[in-house]
Amino acid sequence: MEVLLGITTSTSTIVVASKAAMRGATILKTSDDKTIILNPHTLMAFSGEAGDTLNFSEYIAANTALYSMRNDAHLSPSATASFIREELARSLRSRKPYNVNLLLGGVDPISKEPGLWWLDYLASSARVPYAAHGYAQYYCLSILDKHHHPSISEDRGLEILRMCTDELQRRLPIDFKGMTVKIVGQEGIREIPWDMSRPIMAA
Amino acid sequence: MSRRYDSRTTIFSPEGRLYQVEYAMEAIGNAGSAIGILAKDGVVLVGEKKVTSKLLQTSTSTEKMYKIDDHVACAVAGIMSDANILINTARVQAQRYTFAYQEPMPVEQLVQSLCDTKQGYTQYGGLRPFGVSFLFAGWDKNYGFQLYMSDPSGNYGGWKAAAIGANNQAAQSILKQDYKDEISREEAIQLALKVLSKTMDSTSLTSDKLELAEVFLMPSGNVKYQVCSADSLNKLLAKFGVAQPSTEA
Amino acid sequence: MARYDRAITVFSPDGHLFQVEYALEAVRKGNAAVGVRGTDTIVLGVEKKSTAKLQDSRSVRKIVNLDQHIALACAGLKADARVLINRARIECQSHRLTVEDPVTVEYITRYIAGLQQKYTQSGGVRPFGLSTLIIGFDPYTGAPSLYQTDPSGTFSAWKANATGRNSNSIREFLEKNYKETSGQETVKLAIRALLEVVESGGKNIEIAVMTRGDGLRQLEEAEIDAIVAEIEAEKAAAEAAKKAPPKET
Amino acid sequence: MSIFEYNGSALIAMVGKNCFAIASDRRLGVQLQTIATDFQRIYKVHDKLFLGLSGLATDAQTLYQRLVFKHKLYQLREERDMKPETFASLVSALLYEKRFGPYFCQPVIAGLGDEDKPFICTMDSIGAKELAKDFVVAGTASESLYGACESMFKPDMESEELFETVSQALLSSVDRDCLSGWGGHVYVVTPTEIRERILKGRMD
Repeated sequence: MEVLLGITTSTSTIVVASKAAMRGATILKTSDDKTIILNPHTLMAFSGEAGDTLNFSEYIAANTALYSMRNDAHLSPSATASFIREELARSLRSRKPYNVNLLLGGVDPISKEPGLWWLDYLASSARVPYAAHGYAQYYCLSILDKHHHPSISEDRGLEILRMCTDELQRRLPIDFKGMTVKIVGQEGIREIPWDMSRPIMAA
Repeated sequence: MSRRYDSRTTIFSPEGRLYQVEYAMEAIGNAGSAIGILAKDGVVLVGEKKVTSKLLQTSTSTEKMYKIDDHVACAVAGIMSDANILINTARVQAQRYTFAYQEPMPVEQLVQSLCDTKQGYTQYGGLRPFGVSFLFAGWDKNYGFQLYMSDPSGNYGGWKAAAIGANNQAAQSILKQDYKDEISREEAIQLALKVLSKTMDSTSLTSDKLELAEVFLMPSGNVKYQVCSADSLNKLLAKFGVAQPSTEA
Repeated sequence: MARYDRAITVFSPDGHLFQVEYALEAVRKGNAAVGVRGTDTIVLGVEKKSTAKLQDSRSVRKIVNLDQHIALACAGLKADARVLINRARIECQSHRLTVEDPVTVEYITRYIAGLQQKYTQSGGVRPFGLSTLIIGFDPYTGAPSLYQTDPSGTFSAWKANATGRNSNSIREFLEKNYKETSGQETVKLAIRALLEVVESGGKNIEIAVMTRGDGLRQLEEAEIDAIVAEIEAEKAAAEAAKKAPPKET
Repeated sequence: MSIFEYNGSALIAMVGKNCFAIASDRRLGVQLQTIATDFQRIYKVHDKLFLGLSGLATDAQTLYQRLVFKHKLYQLREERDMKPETFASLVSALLYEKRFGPYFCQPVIAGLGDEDKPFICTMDSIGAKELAKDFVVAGTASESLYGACESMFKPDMESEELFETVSQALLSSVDRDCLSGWGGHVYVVTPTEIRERILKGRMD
């Protein structure tokens, strides 16, 4: 019941993850951050099997940091996506594959173009304008299909995101304890507060 | 006598020098020279072919210039058998990078990874260092056109104009005098041919003793590596007036 | 004749490890490097061989980051350095990954020194021809530190130290003039030490300053020139002051 | 459900007079959920050689990357492009290498060989080649593609007619398959040019 969402706008990529850490029906933590910063213009969100997610993400983060350090240059988001895909694909054919679903959001440091990549635990990768993992797929993709356009402003992106989180609150049978919302913009990555205290009426 | 000639790699001399590496550099001093010049719209590589015999089948492919990947090429001076190994390593390394990142390998990283291989052979790898110097010409999205020079020790550096092989010091000093920033590719070719005509042992500069290659961007934005044909090379030689007729000598 | 110095790194009858000593010789031939520890600032400086006019200065940086909070400068064989730095950088990330904490300066120094030691005792390899200066602020206590390693794999902590060409005269200078300094004063002390053996001017010196929290910053040539000018002015003033009193009396 | 049908796909290659066409759908799904609507399934190997990969998307991507690696090194060493027949053998060898843990992919290869003679071929996931003179199909829509091609194909079509035939066959077939669709991507390759077109069909 973890929620991952990603939306590109004309200038930035918005990456969203639910804050609840769950094990079975129990909520263990209400301030879980399912995102990790890979470099100043790339952010990754992850969901899947508990140990795998963090282990894999930190492995990726360490390798992207090593790349930055060795080459005095950061990997572009598209190169990072390819690198992650390769690592995940190799793991898929190993004795114990990682069970991790990912969204990678970024802004290319040279072309300044925002981008979003969807990767599943099988290491299929696709560059998409908007994406979701988990139950959010069922509730949010249709909203995004209707309202999203590649040229939308960041503010409009956040408006659409509000529609999505409202819908999740309305339809998901459990409380996912709010959302971490991070924006990869032209000037780097920032987190914004996301108020979900407003009661949403069931339809 | 149990002198063990095996299991020895390059070692320090009492003065802290690596003689094997220095001798390898010596070997390159006798090899056919190559010159690389960075222009604002590309990189030019020119090499001197040592034609050893008239009976030698001249192959259609180049002798001193090799394409490493679509966006990088190199010129070689030194022991060709060693160079072949390293060129192959470089090509594989470039493809490994592309395999992982789905984009071309940045030029300096490619040079660096090859130089790390070279360094390995001066410290542990084999029994002697590689007897090859390279000039790498390439383009990447971070730094645009670049020119690098590497030697048997595994050192490398970025250059605007550089020479390797026979008479490289003489060539380097002419380059230092005549190189100007922001020159065009055509001017770079002219300069390279001029330098070669002054430093080459043979008296006449003819197309069968020369190889010329360029790396530049096509209008589509793709990087192009192009080897100059013998015909157009002759035309260039005539145009720049460096084709000294052999009767003059 | 027994060639104890040839079979790689074994003891001679009088207890010398010749290869290690010869490697030290290579370090003594390398560029001078200096490190000075202040209270809130740590400075690394190296002598730069004046880059040839045609060389690209981007590719010849000698002070590098190992991690966000650790920097290294070294004297000796440049190609060896690249390989050693690479290994250290991997260890920094790997350490973060396994224990979720950044390395301490001492830890990474111990790692580098250990690696250097290994190359004095394993079969078929020569030692690294390198001495390194490693600086950083302890990620837990915030204490500044400066370490040095040498080809034998020995490491030690310092308030200020130098290695490479003429390092003895720099060390003497530092012993005489070292004071616990902070901020710009530390930078000045490092540059003054380097000026003992290096020709004056920003193009012969590379300086990197690490401040608590802000990480490493390489000084621009103009900034160094300004500080050098300041130092020279002070020197001149001091000398004038020395000369002046006898004149008056 | 078979693992070959997890992401959904449709691929077709057809021979014309001194030319060939290769086309695919554009959907990437996870079973019934659509993820991307502009997914790339056909790759250019060189100017006269194309490769389409149907089946599990992750394996298609891995396989493509490995093939590029091998083909590029071949190109650099031999200083020439690979012939379609050779490339087909390379793909086959790479697939058979994983005989007991196969890539869940069915490739389609189309190219112009010596004297610009068209070559098309498909193979199963362990590299058993299947050569054809007219057309080859693959993917979750392959049954309906067979039917469509069977009735629409004519020998020796010129490039424009070939494009029309391939496009019609593709669009009518993916409409009968719920796992592939979202328009099509068509390449028509003649000795002198590559024509690439994106088709719009039923976008649902």
